[in-house]
Amino acid sequence: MATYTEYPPKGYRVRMSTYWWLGKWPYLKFTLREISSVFVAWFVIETLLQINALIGGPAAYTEFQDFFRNPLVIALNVISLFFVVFHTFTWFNLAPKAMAVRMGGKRVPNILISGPNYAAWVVVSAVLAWLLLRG
Amino acid sequence: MAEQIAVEVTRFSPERDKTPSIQSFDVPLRKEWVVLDALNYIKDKVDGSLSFRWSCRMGVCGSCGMMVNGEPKLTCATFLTDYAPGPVRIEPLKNFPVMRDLIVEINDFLGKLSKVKPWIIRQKEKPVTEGEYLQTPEQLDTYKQFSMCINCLLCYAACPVYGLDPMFSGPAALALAQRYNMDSRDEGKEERMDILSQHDGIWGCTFVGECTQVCPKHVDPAGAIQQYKLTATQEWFKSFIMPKGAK
Amino acid sequence: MHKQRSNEPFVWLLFSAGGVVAALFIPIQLFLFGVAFPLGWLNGPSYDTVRGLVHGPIGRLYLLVLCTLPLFHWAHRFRYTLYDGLQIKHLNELVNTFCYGGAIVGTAIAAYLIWQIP
Amino acid sequence: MLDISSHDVLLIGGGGAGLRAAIAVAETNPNLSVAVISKVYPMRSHTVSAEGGAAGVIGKNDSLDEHCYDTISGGDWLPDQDAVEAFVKEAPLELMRLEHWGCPWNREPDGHIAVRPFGGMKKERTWFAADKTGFHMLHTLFQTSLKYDAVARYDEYYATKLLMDDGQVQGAVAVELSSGKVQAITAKAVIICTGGCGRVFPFTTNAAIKTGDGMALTYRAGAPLKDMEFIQYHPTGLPFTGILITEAARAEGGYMLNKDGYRYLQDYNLGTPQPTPVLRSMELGPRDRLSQAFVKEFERGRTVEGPYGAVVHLDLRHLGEKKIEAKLPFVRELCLKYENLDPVRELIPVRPVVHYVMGGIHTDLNGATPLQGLFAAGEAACVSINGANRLGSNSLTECLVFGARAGRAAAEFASVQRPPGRHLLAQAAEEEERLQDRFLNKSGGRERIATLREEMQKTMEQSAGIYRSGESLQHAAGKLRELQERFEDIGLDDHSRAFNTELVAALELASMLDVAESVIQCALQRQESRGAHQRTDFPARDDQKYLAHSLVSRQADGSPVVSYAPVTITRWPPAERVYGK
Ligand SMILES: Cc1cc2nc3c(=O)[nH]c(=O)nc-3n(C[C@H](O)[C@H](O)[C@H](O)COP(=O)(O)OP(=O)(O)OC[C@H]3O[C@@H](n4cnc5c(N)ncnc54)[C@H](O)[C@@H]3O)c2cc1C
Ligand code: SF4
Ligand code: F3S
Ligand code: FES
Repeated sequence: MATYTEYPPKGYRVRMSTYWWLGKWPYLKFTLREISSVFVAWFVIETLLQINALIGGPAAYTEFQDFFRNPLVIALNVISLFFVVFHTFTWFNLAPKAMAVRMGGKRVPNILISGPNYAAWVVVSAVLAWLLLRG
Repeated sequence: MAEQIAVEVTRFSPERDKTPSIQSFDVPLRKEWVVLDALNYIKDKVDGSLSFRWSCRMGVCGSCGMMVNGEPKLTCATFLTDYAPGPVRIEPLKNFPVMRDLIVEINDFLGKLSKVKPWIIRQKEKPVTEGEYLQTPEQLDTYKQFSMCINCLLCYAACPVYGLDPMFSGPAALALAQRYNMDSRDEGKEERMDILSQHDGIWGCTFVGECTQVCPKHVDPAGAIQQYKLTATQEWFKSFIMPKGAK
Repeated sequence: MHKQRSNEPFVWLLFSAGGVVAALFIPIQLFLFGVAFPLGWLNGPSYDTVRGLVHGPIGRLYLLVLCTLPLFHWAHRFRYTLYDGLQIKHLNELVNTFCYGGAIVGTAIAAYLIWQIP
Repeated sequence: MLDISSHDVLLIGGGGAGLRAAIAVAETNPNLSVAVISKVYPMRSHTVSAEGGAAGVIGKNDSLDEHCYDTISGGDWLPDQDAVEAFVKEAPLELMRLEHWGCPWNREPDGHIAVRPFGGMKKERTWFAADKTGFHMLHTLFQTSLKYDAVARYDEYYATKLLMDDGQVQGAVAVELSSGKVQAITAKAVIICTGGCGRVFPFTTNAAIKTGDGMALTYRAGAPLKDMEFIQYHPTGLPFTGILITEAARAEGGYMLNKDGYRYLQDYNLGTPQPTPVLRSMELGPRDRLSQAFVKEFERGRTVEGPYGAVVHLDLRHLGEKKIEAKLPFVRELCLKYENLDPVRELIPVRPVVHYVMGGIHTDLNGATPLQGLFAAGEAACVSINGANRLGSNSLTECLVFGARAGRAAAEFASVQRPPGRHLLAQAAEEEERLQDRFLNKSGGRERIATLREEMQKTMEQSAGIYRSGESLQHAAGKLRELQERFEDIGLDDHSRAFNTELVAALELASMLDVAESVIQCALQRQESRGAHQRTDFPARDDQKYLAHSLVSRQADGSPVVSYAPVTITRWPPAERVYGK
């Protein structure tokens, strides 16, 4: 065990700036990634509102569509879309880091983990789009 | 006269100064010089009181980490010409208390390192006369990357979570814990888990990922920590399924 | 037994699961409902189509997953964003209550609404 | 400002030898308190730079006797053969112990330890962890040492003096660098593991901390240094930086080429070139012979003129990228980083570079010095197993074997000693005053540390390089005396206490000057050529007069005096060194 004394004059500690996340692009990117969760939550709220309208019957549902046509809401949703897609990309790109999959004694290259994720994304999106656009 | 480059270094003496200041020196700009050569030039020729740590000057002892133009770098492996025409700014590693000029206090890290038990833990030691614990190259490969850490602490300087919360165990200590966890000879995962799955351990990390970006030895602490989160989660559920007496 | 081990693994798992759900399912739906349909680029589904999709057990389950897991994803991330961005780790309890509490309330609302779908 | 603390065993130095010794003490007698002083954090010690590997017999077709023979003939019959036998016997056990502690040794596909060939070794017996062997060994030792509560560390403390009581060593005075506080650390036994002194020369693979402090401390305390004239040049250093390209590069099959692309070693009695490496032949000859061949090539005008003097080439291209990545990744990393070239496709320029000191503090087989209570191990010590030329990969193992031996011996010694007296404090106070008067509080000194250091290094390179002569050594002796005098007039820019690295530089310079003088005196007195000591005026080995260890002691006036002690010969009578046959 180290025997350190309190003797040396205490070092000078620099406090982190409140705006540290603006200091460097990677930090900003990280912060944007984290902020994307707010837009995820916003989507959930929208969905809940929509379900609520659905419960109200066809008239209420049609009326509710006006909410989506409000320019402010459209603007907000465009921004949300940007963040949510950003979330998807960062999520899939980071997935291989968290999973060290080994096969035949070698670590599976990153692309083999993120690749299927992207493929799944495309398939899921296509199926959902097909379901909603059928008629 | 040879080309020059302005090198701005942090000066701080706890005996004299309240806050650090910046001092600029003109240093010859030589093709083969690393930033550390510039600092040694200043110390030898201009101002012998400039203080900084270094030793191996081949990127393996881990003592010469500093901020170079805001990025954590090994100064013995960072070329001066990359910053021409200058000025280039050399500061002490971020997120640590500054003790003197470019020297920071790192005992905090050593404490954290000891805490994660970075040594092989065995239920029963086998006598050396009985030979080695067999370990295939594949088994070696699972932890080798995490064993490459030179304790240079660049990752701590890059990690905002550590900057905000000095209690956080931090990337290198956690990566080294994972190094032993993954070692086929080790039987200490349980013991370490109790320490690592505290709030200050792996869960403090929000996967900023900069630790991995700045690591000069490609240790990938960010990966080590996320992988550990996965294991810890599995263990947590296991302890629910087989609560009593489960190993 | 393990003493003093935190419940982080549990919330982390919810966070991760929510992250996967959000990454896979949300972009296309947000694009269609939030942008493409309102702007008239594409024709949105009718009330009956939508109801047809979600009134069965699979549809309801899908909606439940779609709403709850991403909420926990948000709760976990937002909690750390508040810690780091605003440097308010000392308000730990308050932040936790707000975030995870919010997600739990959201889950209850979602369950209730989904139950009500005709 | 003076502080005192006390322990049972004190280690000065936290490198491979120091940490091994510390653990040995803790394991020998868990009741003993052990302290480790190190001027850098232990895991920064120079052991961290060692690349190639550590020797220990493990292969089925190998034998202890062969390792003994290689070591003894490699050392030109100067090693003590009883020491070599003990060393070779314990080597595999120590390396195995490190395996049990977690060292990531390279493995065979079946999980057993893998070994590689090395210079001067007839069999493959060098254990390795890629080409970062020292790094992995040191970190394994350091991390393992954290396990022992009995081990107290004084990180970033600089030892300046040994505490003596009636001819017995009882601790040391050290400066806590962070604060400048002077501390007396008393102990019943002291082990010096401060490493080598390569920094006495200008062009060296050695880290900044290798300034021979422990040798100087001992020498000043009155114990002799042994065989100091034997300084090893490693044949393959990168020009300008002096960064080492490990011998493993040649062991894996690299060629040494002169300016005509010719494998010139065949002209120096080192065998005939084969496409794949042959043990104890050509590129796998011993370091002294390879470095000497370089000088001869230079004299014949067959080296390549580079911006930093003459070089030859190390050619790894035929090994292919896959092998280089698997076995020599660090070599590639260093070349890319510092020379901006890729050894997969390009030739590496190299030249001989000061690498290791065979000599050191005179000890017996258990690391005991002639001073009661003082032990030494590692590169700082001379047991001796290296004789006139160390074989690559013997010294990491030496740190383990003799570190452990010294640790056990010191633990036993300490167990039966009475605790040191409080009056040692007076000596510490005296030392504190000296540091203040001579350096910290002194004003008006006219000499700069860097100037004296550069002059010393130049002198050493010119007169005690690969080839020496009586004339050049005589000149160096005079020059060093002059530098010693000028050192009295040294002036510091830095008078503060907290982390005064300039004070450290001054103290290190003082150590180096003492060590340099001892090297020159030993070299001057030894009128023969043996191993790494090549006199142009006495080109032959002279077993009649010089089959003996030089012992250099400090006289009252500070000047060195040399005497001789016999070499222990057990089973291998002196013979001619033959390579390539
Ligand atoms: C580049 C390079 C590559 C090498 N490769 C190999 C190899 O492949 N195989 C091999 O067998 N050998 C190799 N060697 C040699 C080997 O590495 C060294 O001989 C060995 O590591 C020395 O270890 P040590 O414990 O004696 O000293 P070091 O590791 O040098 O440790 C010295 C310790 O003493 C401390 N210290 C010094 N002075 C003081 C003081 N005044 N106060 C307090 N503390 C002090 C230091 O802080 C340090 O902790 C290599 C050497 C070099 C330079
Ligand atoms: S993980 Fe990398 S950056 Fe961090 S201390 Fe280790 S080597 Fe340095
Ligand atoms: S930068 Fe910090 S937050 Fe985690 S991924 Fe690295 S430790
Ligand atoms: S000086 Fe050793 S890592 Fe830079």
